[in-house]
Amino acid sequence: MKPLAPIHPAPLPPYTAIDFLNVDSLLNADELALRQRVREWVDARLMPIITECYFEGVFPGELVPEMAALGLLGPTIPTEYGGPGRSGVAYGIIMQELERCDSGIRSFASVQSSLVMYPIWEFGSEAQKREWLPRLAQGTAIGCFGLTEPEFGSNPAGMIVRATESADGWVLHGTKKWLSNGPSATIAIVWAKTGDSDDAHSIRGFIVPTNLPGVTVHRVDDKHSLRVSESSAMTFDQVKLPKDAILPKSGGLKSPLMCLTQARYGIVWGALGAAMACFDESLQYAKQREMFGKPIAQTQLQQSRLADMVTKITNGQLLALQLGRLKDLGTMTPGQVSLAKRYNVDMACDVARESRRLLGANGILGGWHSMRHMANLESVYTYEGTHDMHTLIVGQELTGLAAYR
Amino acid sequence: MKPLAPIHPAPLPPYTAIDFLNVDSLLNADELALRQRVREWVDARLMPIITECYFEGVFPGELVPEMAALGLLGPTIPTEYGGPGRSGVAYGIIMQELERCDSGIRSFASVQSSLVMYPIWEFGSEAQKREWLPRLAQGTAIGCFGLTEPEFGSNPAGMIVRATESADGWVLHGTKKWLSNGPSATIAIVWAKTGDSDDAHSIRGFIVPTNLPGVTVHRVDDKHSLRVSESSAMTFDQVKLPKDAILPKSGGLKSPLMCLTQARYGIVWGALGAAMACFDESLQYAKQREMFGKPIAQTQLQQSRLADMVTKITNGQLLALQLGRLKDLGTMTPGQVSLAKRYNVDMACDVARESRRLLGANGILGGWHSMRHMANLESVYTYEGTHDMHTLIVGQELTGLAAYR
Amino acid sequence: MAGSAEYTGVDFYDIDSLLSEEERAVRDTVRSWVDDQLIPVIGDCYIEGRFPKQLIPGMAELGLFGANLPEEYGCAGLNNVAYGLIMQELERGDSGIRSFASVQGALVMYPIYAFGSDEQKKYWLPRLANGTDIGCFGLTEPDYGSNPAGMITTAKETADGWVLNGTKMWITNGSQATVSIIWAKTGDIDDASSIRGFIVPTNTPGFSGKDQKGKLSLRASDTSELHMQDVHLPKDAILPKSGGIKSPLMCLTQARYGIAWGGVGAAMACYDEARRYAANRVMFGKPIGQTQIQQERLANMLTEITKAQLLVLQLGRLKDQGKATPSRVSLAKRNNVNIACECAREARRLLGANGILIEYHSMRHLANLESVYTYEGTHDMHSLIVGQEITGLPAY
Amino acid sequence: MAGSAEYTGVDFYDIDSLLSEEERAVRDTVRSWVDDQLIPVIGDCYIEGRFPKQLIPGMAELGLFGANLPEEYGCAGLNNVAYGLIMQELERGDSGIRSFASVQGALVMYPIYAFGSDEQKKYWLPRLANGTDIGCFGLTEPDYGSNPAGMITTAKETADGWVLNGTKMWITNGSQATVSIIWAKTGDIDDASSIRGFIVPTNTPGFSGKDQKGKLSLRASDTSELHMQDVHLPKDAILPKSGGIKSPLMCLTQARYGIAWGGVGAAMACYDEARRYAANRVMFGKPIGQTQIQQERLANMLTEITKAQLLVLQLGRLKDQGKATPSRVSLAKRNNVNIACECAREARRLLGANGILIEYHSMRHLANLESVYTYEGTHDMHSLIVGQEITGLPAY
Repeated sequence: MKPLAPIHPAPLPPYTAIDFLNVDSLLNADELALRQRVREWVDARLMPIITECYFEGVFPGELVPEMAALGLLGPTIPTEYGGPGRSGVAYGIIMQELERCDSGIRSFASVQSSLVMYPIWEFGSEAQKREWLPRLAQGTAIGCFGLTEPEFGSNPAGMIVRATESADGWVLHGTKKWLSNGPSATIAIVWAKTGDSDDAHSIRGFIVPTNLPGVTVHRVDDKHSLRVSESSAMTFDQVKLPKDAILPKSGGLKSPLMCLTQARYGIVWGALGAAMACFDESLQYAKQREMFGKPIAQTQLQQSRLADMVTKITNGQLLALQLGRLKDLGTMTPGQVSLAKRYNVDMACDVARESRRLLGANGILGGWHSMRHMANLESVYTYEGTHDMHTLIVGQELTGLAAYR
Repeated sequence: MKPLAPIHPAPLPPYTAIDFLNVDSLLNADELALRQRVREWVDARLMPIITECYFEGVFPGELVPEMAALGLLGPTIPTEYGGPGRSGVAYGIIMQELERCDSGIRSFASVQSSLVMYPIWEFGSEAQKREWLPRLAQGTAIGCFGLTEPEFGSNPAGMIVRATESADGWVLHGTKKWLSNGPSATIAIVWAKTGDSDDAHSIRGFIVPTNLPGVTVHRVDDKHSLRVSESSAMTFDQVKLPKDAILPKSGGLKSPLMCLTQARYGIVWGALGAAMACFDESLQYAKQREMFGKPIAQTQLQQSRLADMVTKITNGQLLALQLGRLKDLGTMTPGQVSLAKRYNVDMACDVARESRRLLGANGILGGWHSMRHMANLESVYTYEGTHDMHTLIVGQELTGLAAYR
Repeated sequence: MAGSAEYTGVDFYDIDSLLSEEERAVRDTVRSWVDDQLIPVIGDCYIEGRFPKQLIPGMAELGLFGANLPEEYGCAGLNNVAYGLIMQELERGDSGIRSFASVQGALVMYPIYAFGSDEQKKYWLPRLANGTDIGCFGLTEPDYGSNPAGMITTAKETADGWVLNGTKMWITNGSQATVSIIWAKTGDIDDASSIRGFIVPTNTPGFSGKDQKGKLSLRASDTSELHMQDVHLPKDAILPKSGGIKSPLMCLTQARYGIAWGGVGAAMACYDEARRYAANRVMFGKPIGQTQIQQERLANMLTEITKAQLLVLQLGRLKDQGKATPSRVSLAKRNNVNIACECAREARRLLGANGILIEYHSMRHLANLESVYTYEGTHDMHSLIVGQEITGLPAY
Repeated sequence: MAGSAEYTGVDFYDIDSLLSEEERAVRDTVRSWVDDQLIPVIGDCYIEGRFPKQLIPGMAELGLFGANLPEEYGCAGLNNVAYGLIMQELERGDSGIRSFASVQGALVMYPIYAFGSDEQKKYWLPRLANGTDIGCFGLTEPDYGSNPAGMITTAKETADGWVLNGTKMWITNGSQATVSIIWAKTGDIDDASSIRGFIVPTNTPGFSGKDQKGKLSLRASDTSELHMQDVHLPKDAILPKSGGIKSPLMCLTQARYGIAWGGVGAAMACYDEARRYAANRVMFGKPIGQTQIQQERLANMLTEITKAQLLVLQLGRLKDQGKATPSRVSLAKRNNVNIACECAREARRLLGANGILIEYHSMRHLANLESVYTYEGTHDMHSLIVGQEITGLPAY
């Protein structure tokens, strides 16, 4: 969009994270300390530039080294592979704080951590792990994830991208869509069928350096949403890959779905951060903004808005934390992740919209954050499994019956 | 309502309590054992008769001794005063299981425990505690709570019932409304102004035996809701009370509001039980009921219903438990209780209605439980602080500004 | 405090100006009949679970049964808007009473009129119009709610007539009806095209009805199960022009049309009660009607009622032009019953604790409307009927 | 894939049959102009944040400015339904374009017509109608959004005219306007009855406008701040018949009326796009339009659009009879913008990931409608205006 004249920042007090039901009492000291560190970094480095980045549609790549230094990339990867080796809850907290600023920033970290480092960690050979995980953790390599195709969104099993085995390796051919981080990516994790076009079991993952001949990245810029995230499509024209490009332990659609489960888990926390940012903004505004001789915070209609928002956020906080504890216990199921992704993102969409509305006319200006979150969250509502798909995943878990078709 | 021909019970498997996010993993063995005991008693003794009781509008008083034996009356009262001395979470679990059957049964226990035994425990003299708490815990005495007046519902501070000090005690005069348990009550805890009619600080609590001259109980039977709960109004015509009828440590509106906070806490858990009962009923029905050659559980619209219900219930479970933990830590605030009462009851109303609708035409028959819960919950939505009042209590806590007026 | 004293309806958008003299007159006549005859007794009837039989002659006298059928058959011969206004006003009183009139008119008289022989019309329509006979409609079966084409009730042709066997469920008026319209398969059990309608006097040997007890909704209306064991009927019991599932569905379209109007009436009753209560109930020193939260409630109700009024009025005009297609009727039934459910619930809540007492009407409507939400095509089925019309694709 | 190829509007209830020949003709003319002129450029304009100035002459030629004002002043002299249909079709394209026309017609031409002298009308109305002059409306101030009576802009009378001082905010067309209607207090700062309207050429010394940058909504429309420092005006700059806050509120009622129609247009655009997409997008081997969840989405949208159409049509007929009271207009503005927001959001979601791309329209409408939800009286303010009408009690 049009570059901005100097933005008038919202004249509000510093961010105070709502915690109506004292959920912090369930976090340990390390988790609270980590959150504080990330929050301060976001306040200092991201908040001042985010609106400008959003309007101009640029990702602040210059901050990646700092993110890496803070251990925000691949937080759960063990130290021996260059990661900080943190818990699932800690990972969630990082996502929450990043998305408090912007969903696009959180998306960058989600993709790098859950969709690139995780599959290498989970399905990769020792050599692949040693080669890539440290560089990805340091941010000297950026990754992207190629699963979705133009005609296969909610139904990745139908993918038509093929990897054909050749004498000296593999030949990759086809088009992938909606790859976040694509334009800056050093490597892409690409999922392709190695067998018949209708054989989903033959789906395998490949590590594809983006500088190989035949790989073309197409930026997607005309977006109403996630404008600081670099979206792209990628075409692979008979791309020759070495034998060891394949992720040896990957096999079938299950493998990429396992990655999505990781990413969705991060979204559960991230959406919470966005909702908390919006709530804080509108609460502070409501207390300051006077109309008819009193703060609008003193009117019943605005208090109803605020009470609904804080209730939804409190629900989201308890959901995310319980899910995180289950993840760290190793009992978290995909259906549980679907329930939480579905609720927290939907909740955040509603909170952002109501917050935007409480801000009145000011709410449409870039200096305020709620409407940017509202627009971003529409993408989050749809990606990593649409709201409706998660409805049917939960429904299937409850009833034992599939209703996708 | 019209006595029933033999009821056709819903041909469904036994109750299975939904726990989608493994919230049980946060409960300890005692809590789980207690819940199991109460659940089995409810299945054995209450479920078989509840529909008949509902239609005939009678409270199953014959079961009170069993409830007492199970320790369901005044669960948090210490053993030295005849109570089981349980935790706040245990108290909540009891309310959840009772309301899984019927809100009216839970209301009976709420009133006895939170609105009668609690104020005697909190504001009573040692003599009053020794005299009444054991009998109330054993169910040999039944209590009711007189705060609301015909013209003063959400605004109890405006009450006009007066207690005038006399040479040898007090003279109580006026009318109270919406006293649950009134018709069976041995005593009423009555709140009255001892000073000027506009002096809310002069509000004190009194223990009033219902057999005193001048006390008249008026049953309220023509109800669409809570038909197994005995509602009543009570008039006090120059009732003479001894000096020691007053609760010595009570003072000001704060005292009855403290009682309401206890009752609301129980409702948070109770509503959850009602919602879980409805969800279980409609889930089982959806799996059994075939239409167009497949179970309706396999249609997208019914799976959406079920996914929405299970999400709301999971939120309610986490809210109730976190609130209970805070209560046992002694940090629970009235605003936190308001948030949870407001959400859980509203949630339960929605779950009951959607469940009723999933049941189709069968859903209006007495043999099914969802519509009875749906009707009951409309009272719960309103009593112990209407939904709107809790909106404004939470709003005031967030903004520091009162918007009642 | 029942809030219906001098009830004057709801008309925020001067919709009266779109009604003819006659339409308004019909509406006002029924409205005062409801005030005088129905409102005073409905509370007791509801609690006691009985239909106010004594009101049938009065309804007949006003010509409320099959009011949109021709005068030559003893009917009022009104247009469909006037007919709709009758349903609106009856349901303002109680959904059970409106259901009674819907069944008599749209599900019994209409099929005789549409599919019957001249003899059948000449004999039955006047007797049903003047209340001498009470009818019921036997289509739904225990296992075939949303899918009536699956019915298993059979009519076997014999030398001298027909023999019916089967069970019908959710039959309004079933226990008090003197005649019933029964739909049965005359051919193979999986041949929906063999479905035909039959006029069955309820005193025919082998025919029995049993009330469904223990309802939490529509308590002022009788709902029954009908059992038919070797019920022998004369040849002329069949509705000659009926054929296939299309015939009973045409009846349902008639009934749904009336329900769409009825929903408006129930919503109006709740809104009216809530508005009066809000103006009189004082809390914190002022009427609760002066608080923002209650004003928003009332504004939402009024908005939904106004839109629902315009919806059924346009549908009625289209019906008089023969353009009220089934999916158009589905859209209005789905919307108007749904908004009525919302208005009843919000009104009940505005009434606070008093809202659960019988002397107030909103919670009775709330309970009734749950049946209306489900019967004559559930809300979800109408979503899919409209959805199919939009997309051309079935998703049942 | 923009989904607007051969756009044919939405009319499930044969509402066309309620429109006159002329009304349909006006509607169809504007509809094809939008298809030919606006749709092809709106995406770029939106992203680049500029108003498509080049379209102004074409709009003027079609007579879209002040279309409901008399022909003697160079206007189209259409009735209010035709005027509403123009707004509907313009907003089907983009809320920013409709806003431009609303401001020119309802907020600049209308006050000159209603409160101006013959000279003012004769001079200004033709120039505004043919687009020679572009107008803006200066009422809102930074601290007086929902409460304009609190304004602090002043107009002091001098020997030879008036001196204006103050700041106005949220002024659509502000930066490109050649003339503005400024509302100011001529008496004490707390005397709302002293509010008068003034015609202020924007090139008058001391008058300056500045665009508000960085909008996330209505990006194809200019929004500005106006600053007035000792702006000297001749005696005849005042609108002689204006007086008190009532005058600007009368203008807002005109604008809100048009917005109520505009909301229908935006909702139709989103529904149309979603319906086409659902029919073409195949997932799991069949169109997503064949799934129950998407059909329910579409059925809900169609229902809300149909009701909103009937609402504004009746409101338009009432307006032509002089019966479109402010609270009736509030009800329609509140409802129609709200349902448009819902339709835009649901359509965006049905479109999946593609829905965030500029080539699709629903998310642009979604963002635009958030401004429309707030301006010309926020949704909440209209709740309280209708609430006051219902209860007779103010709760602001």
